[in-house]
Amino acid sequence: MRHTLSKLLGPISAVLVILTIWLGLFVTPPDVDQGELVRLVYIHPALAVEALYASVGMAALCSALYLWPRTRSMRMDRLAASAIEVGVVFNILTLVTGSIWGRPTWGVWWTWDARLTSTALLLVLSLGYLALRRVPAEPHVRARRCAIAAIVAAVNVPIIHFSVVWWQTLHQGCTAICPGLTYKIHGSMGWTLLLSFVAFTTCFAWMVVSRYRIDVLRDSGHDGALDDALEARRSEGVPS
Amino acid sequence: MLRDALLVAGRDLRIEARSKVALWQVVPFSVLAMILFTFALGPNPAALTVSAPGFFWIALLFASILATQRSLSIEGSQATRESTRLLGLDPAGVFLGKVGALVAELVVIETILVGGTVLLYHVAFRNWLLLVASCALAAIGLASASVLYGSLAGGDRVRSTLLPILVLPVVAPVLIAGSRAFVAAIGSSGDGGRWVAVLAVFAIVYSVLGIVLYGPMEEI
Amino acid sequence: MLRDALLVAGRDLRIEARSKVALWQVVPFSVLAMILFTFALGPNPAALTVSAPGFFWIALLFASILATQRSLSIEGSQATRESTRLLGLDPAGVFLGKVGALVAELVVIETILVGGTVLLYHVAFRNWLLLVASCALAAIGLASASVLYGSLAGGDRVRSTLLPILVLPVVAPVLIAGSRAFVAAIGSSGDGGRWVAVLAVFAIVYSVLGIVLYGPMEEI
Amino acid sequence: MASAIHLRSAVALTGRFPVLAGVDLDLDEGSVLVVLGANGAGKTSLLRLLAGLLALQSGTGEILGCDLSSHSRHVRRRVGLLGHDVGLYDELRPLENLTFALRAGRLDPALAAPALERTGITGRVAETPLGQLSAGQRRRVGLALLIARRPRLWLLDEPHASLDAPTRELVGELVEEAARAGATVVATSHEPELSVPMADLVATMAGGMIARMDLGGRQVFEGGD
Amino acid sequence: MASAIHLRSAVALTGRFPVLAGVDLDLDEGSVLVVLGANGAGKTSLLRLLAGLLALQSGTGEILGCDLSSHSRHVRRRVGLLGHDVGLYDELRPLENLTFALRAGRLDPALAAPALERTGITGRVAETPLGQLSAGQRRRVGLALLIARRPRLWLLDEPHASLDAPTRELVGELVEEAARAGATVVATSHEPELSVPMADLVATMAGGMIARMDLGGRQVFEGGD
Ligand code: HEM
Ligand SMILES: Nc1ncnc2c1ncn2[C@@H]1O[C@H](COP(=O)(O)OP(=O)(O)OP(=O)(O)O)[C@@H](O)[C@H]1O
Ligand SMILES: Nc1ncnc2c1ncn2[C@@H]1O[C@H](COP(=O)(O)OP(=O)(O)OP(=O)(O)O)[C@@H](O)[C@H]1O
Ligand SMILES: [Mg+2]
Ligand SMILES: [Mg+2]
Repeated sequence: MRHTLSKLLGPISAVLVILTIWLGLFVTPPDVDQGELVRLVYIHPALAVEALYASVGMAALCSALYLWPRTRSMRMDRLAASAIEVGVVFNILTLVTGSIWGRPTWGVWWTWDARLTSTALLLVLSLGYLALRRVPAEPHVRARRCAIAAIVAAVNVPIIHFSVVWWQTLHQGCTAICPGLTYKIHGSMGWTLLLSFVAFTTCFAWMVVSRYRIDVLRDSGHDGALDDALEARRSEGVPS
Repeated sequence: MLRDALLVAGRDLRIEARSKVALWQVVPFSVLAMILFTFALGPNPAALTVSAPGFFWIALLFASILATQRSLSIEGSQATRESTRLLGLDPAGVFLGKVGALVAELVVIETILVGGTVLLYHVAFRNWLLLVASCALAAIGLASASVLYGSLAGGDRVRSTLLPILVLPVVAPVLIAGSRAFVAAIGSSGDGGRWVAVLAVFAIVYSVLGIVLYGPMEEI
Repeated sequence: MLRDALLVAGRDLRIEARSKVALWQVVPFSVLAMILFTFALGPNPAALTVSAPGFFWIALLFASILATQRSLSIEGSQATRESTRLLGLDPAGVFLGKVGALVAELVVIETILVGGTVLLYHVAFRNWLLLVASCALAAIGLASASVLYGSLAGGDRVRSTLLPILVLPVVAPVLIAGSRAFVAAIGSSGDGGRWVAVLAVFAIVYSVLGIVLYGPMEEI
Repeated sequence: MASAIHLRSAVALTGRFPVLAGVDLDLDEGSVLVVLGANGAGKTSLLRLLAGLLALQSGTGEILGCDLSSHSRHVRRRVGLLGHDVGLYDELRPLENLTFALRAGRLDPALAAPALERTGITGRVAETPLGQLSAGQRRRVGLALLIARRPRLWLLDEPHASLDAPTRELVGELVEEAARAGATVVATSHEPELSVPMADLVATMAGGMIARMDLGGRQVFEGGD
Repeated sequence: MASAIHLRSAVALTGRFPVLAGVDLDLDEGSVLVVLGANGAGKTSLLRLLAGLLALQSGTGEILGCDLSSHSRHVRRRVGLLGHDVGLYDELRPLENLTFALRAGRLDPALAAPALERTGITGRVAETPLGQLSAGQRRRVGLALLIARRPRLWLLDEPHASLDAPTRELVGELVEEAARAGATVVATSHEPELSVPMADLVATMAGGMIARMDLGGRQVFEGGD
């Protein structure tokens, strides 16, 4: 059952995304003051939310579950890793789409708006996690370390967010607009916006699942490989 | 737990007292960093006084990273880490002990940096209470976060490069809150209390996280 | 000498290719540093653009220190250093080799930092030639100085804290000249050539110093 | 006698490599096991597994009644390990090192001095930071720590290596004493002529497994009288 | 025969401590010297002095015709040292390590493979980064490097330590070969029964000096036939 579901996830998300794009590009009207650019609203926010909340939240959850002795299993470790990895992709996409949006709207690629800054910080945080994963260590040790790192990162996200928001809003001479509140949403736009969130969430889920799958396959390949390795190791004893 | 903490703190401080690394290397570094920043801005005093608080805190951040490097390299080699684990110390105690020792060193560094800010950047602090409070809380927060995260980074060789990228994003809030609190302490704005609160939250969150998570980390 | 240099550079780059430390740890760090600096200033574009050049160079300095840490920790343990000395490599060659490998890494970091400055700090470079020249020369100068001084700093454990305080004062000129050259490259002042000259002198002096002094340093 | 070590088809990995490929081992408390085997056979890995420093990938393990996978911390507290590299603090003097370790284990720090005395770490050497001592002197300090801690399970990785003649004999005595006092000893060795006489059992490892078990000199000797 | 080692009242310090307190030593090329002595007697320090890694505080020293104080670089290039800790690169594989060392010494990299072959570093082990090898395997690689480099002066610090039986015999063969080929060998040891037979001369160190000199097994043997 779970299998078939995760199998369906791919096609579903594909369809939804395509639908979103179609609606976004051809059905919904351009915005009065933002023009065609507004169509980015069907991609960017959804991406951003996945990057910010979905990935970190999921990673933290799985990590906590890993550290909890009852639910400890390599599955959780893998899931957390996949979540962060996909999250990095979404994060970068958020930055890119955001910048593309920002260039015409703000006249700059980047501004020190609170949200932008915390997104960037989160990206570095996730990169740190991935760097930690690369440090060679025994599987359990690495899983534990990374679980802790992920939890710390998750706890840190709100702290960063609020401090950055206050820092930014409290500081004079900040020119950055708070995006999203600048225009009213027409009916069709509302639906499409909603759809976009659903679409990218499924997309995110699908990517995580398949990333996880790849990992499992690799390691199950390695389980097969483990038996071979055990054989090889044992045969080292036999004097040749 | 507490006696283990004292034991570990004692060990770290004794080793520091013998090698004087923090004193002879980390402190000069932090002062040096402050000077470099002035170079970066180029010669205009106005800009300097504006960004003085920020520079203080960046210098502190980098200095704290060096201090952590050193404090963790006490159990740098794999063999040392393992045999320390065989001693059956309470992980929470180990964490608190290392944090304690590190806080002590950071406080020294902060004092000198404050002096530096006053002398080099011509900053006059009005609200000293605010200053002291934020420094103290920041020291605790920085120490906890770095020890917790730094211990993840494994052996000396890896850590020297991995630690900064791991810890710096985590302690970014300290930088922000700290500099804002300083701006308040200098007197140009009045919302210092709120930023001290941020620092306090940070300190509490990470010391608790450390006490809780250090155990699992010690396991294999 | 040259074939020794190539040999050593090959070894260092292979080890880097295997461990990818520079890629995964140093590069993110440099970007991170840029973000942190803006926190110091607060998000006020005007001030930012003014001090952007300086920040670029400070970030580069710190990044180069991390890169050096890593590059030197290849001969981290006393035993490794000694047995490497027993191989009868030409010291000048060893120096050039390590510098070469380090320069390669630094250039990558610089490229990314330049990108960062343009995107994050909204700096528009007019004079790209100036930019490239100063970056290249700075890379050589930084690498030479850090390798020369870093090798003085001894084993891993000591170095991680000793290196910064040794190297930073030495490379302060790079910071100054570099930032001035950038200011020129941005176009707000016209004396870029002079600062590039400073960088060139620095690079030459320290590579020569290294080639000359690395031998005696290897002696006991 | 109670069982000190109980391993069933224990597999352990470092990275992806199975350093231990299914080890079965049973040892009673108070007995001495010597582990022989070629380089890379898995001796050190076995000791690290027994010390709770290496995770059990599959199979079961019980040390001094504690399960290896679930209670590794209890295991670690009860064992003493003398590895290829004694993991002590280079900056601290031998005495300071031992005192710290004893305090950590809630033992009497006064035990440190006599232990060092016994391994001949006295006078100037006792005053020198560990990092500056010679290879053999460092191992002696490691040995002294075991004497002072009196763990219930001694894990000795090539205890004779880089020790001089008198200290080599001391190793034999210490093992015998520990065993008589009811502790269990597992020692790897490349010098059968020194190690086998002090053993009840001799295990020969090969390819990450225990290839064969023989009786050691100690057993025979006791059978002798 | 030409003199390989010529030390007169050689004194060497580490920190303020005189690890070598006046060593007199003469050794001809092609002969084998085994150095015995208690822990901390100064054996390792002597080897490091001979390798040009430890500065001569006072006294004179000449190695293979090069003066120790003025030409230590020439000395270093000509000697091969197997220390307590083989200083090779943990990230590189055995073969890569040897190839690098050989290239550095302007020798033929092709010498690496057979040398590793001889010390039994083959198959999977040859493909594993050095840092993950077992203690003995690492020392084998160090040995292989000596085989490949064929230095004129071999300095072996406890060559038998942590090697398994077959490799221990190999050490003896290698020393004999080297000596026959005209190289000079100085080996420290805590295992007289293994080391004395392969020695022309046996020096016993104590307190940073050579306390006594005896003839070794090799000499006697050659006298024998
Ligand atoms: C690099 C530039 C940008 C980044 C990193 C960025 C990042 C983000 C993030 C993280 C969110 C989710 C915030 C949350 O849900 O708490 C978000 C939402 C949003 N962003 Fe951006 N953004 C960027 C540029 C822009 C620009 C230029 C616009 C339009 C002018 C824009 C419009 C929006 C809108 C409409 C939302 C969703 C509604 C909302 O949450 O307020 N963003 N962005
Ligand atoms: N990551 C790895 N990849 C490949 N092989 C590995 C890895 N880690 C360890 N090994 C191998 O596992 C074995 C480790 O065994 P161990 O260190 O226990 O040997 P040992 O019996 O103690 O040998 P020695 O007598 O030399 O001490 C070695 O053969 C080593 O090559
Ligand atoms: N800085 C120092 N301060 C005091 N003593 C020192 C210092 N450095 C070295 N020593 C002493 O010098 C001696 C070093 O001798 P060395 O390492 O050559 O011994 P060794 O003969 O190799 O011993 P082993 O058989 O254990 O290898 C040791 O006794 C050590 O305690
Ligand atoms: Mg071993
Ligand atoms: Mg020695």
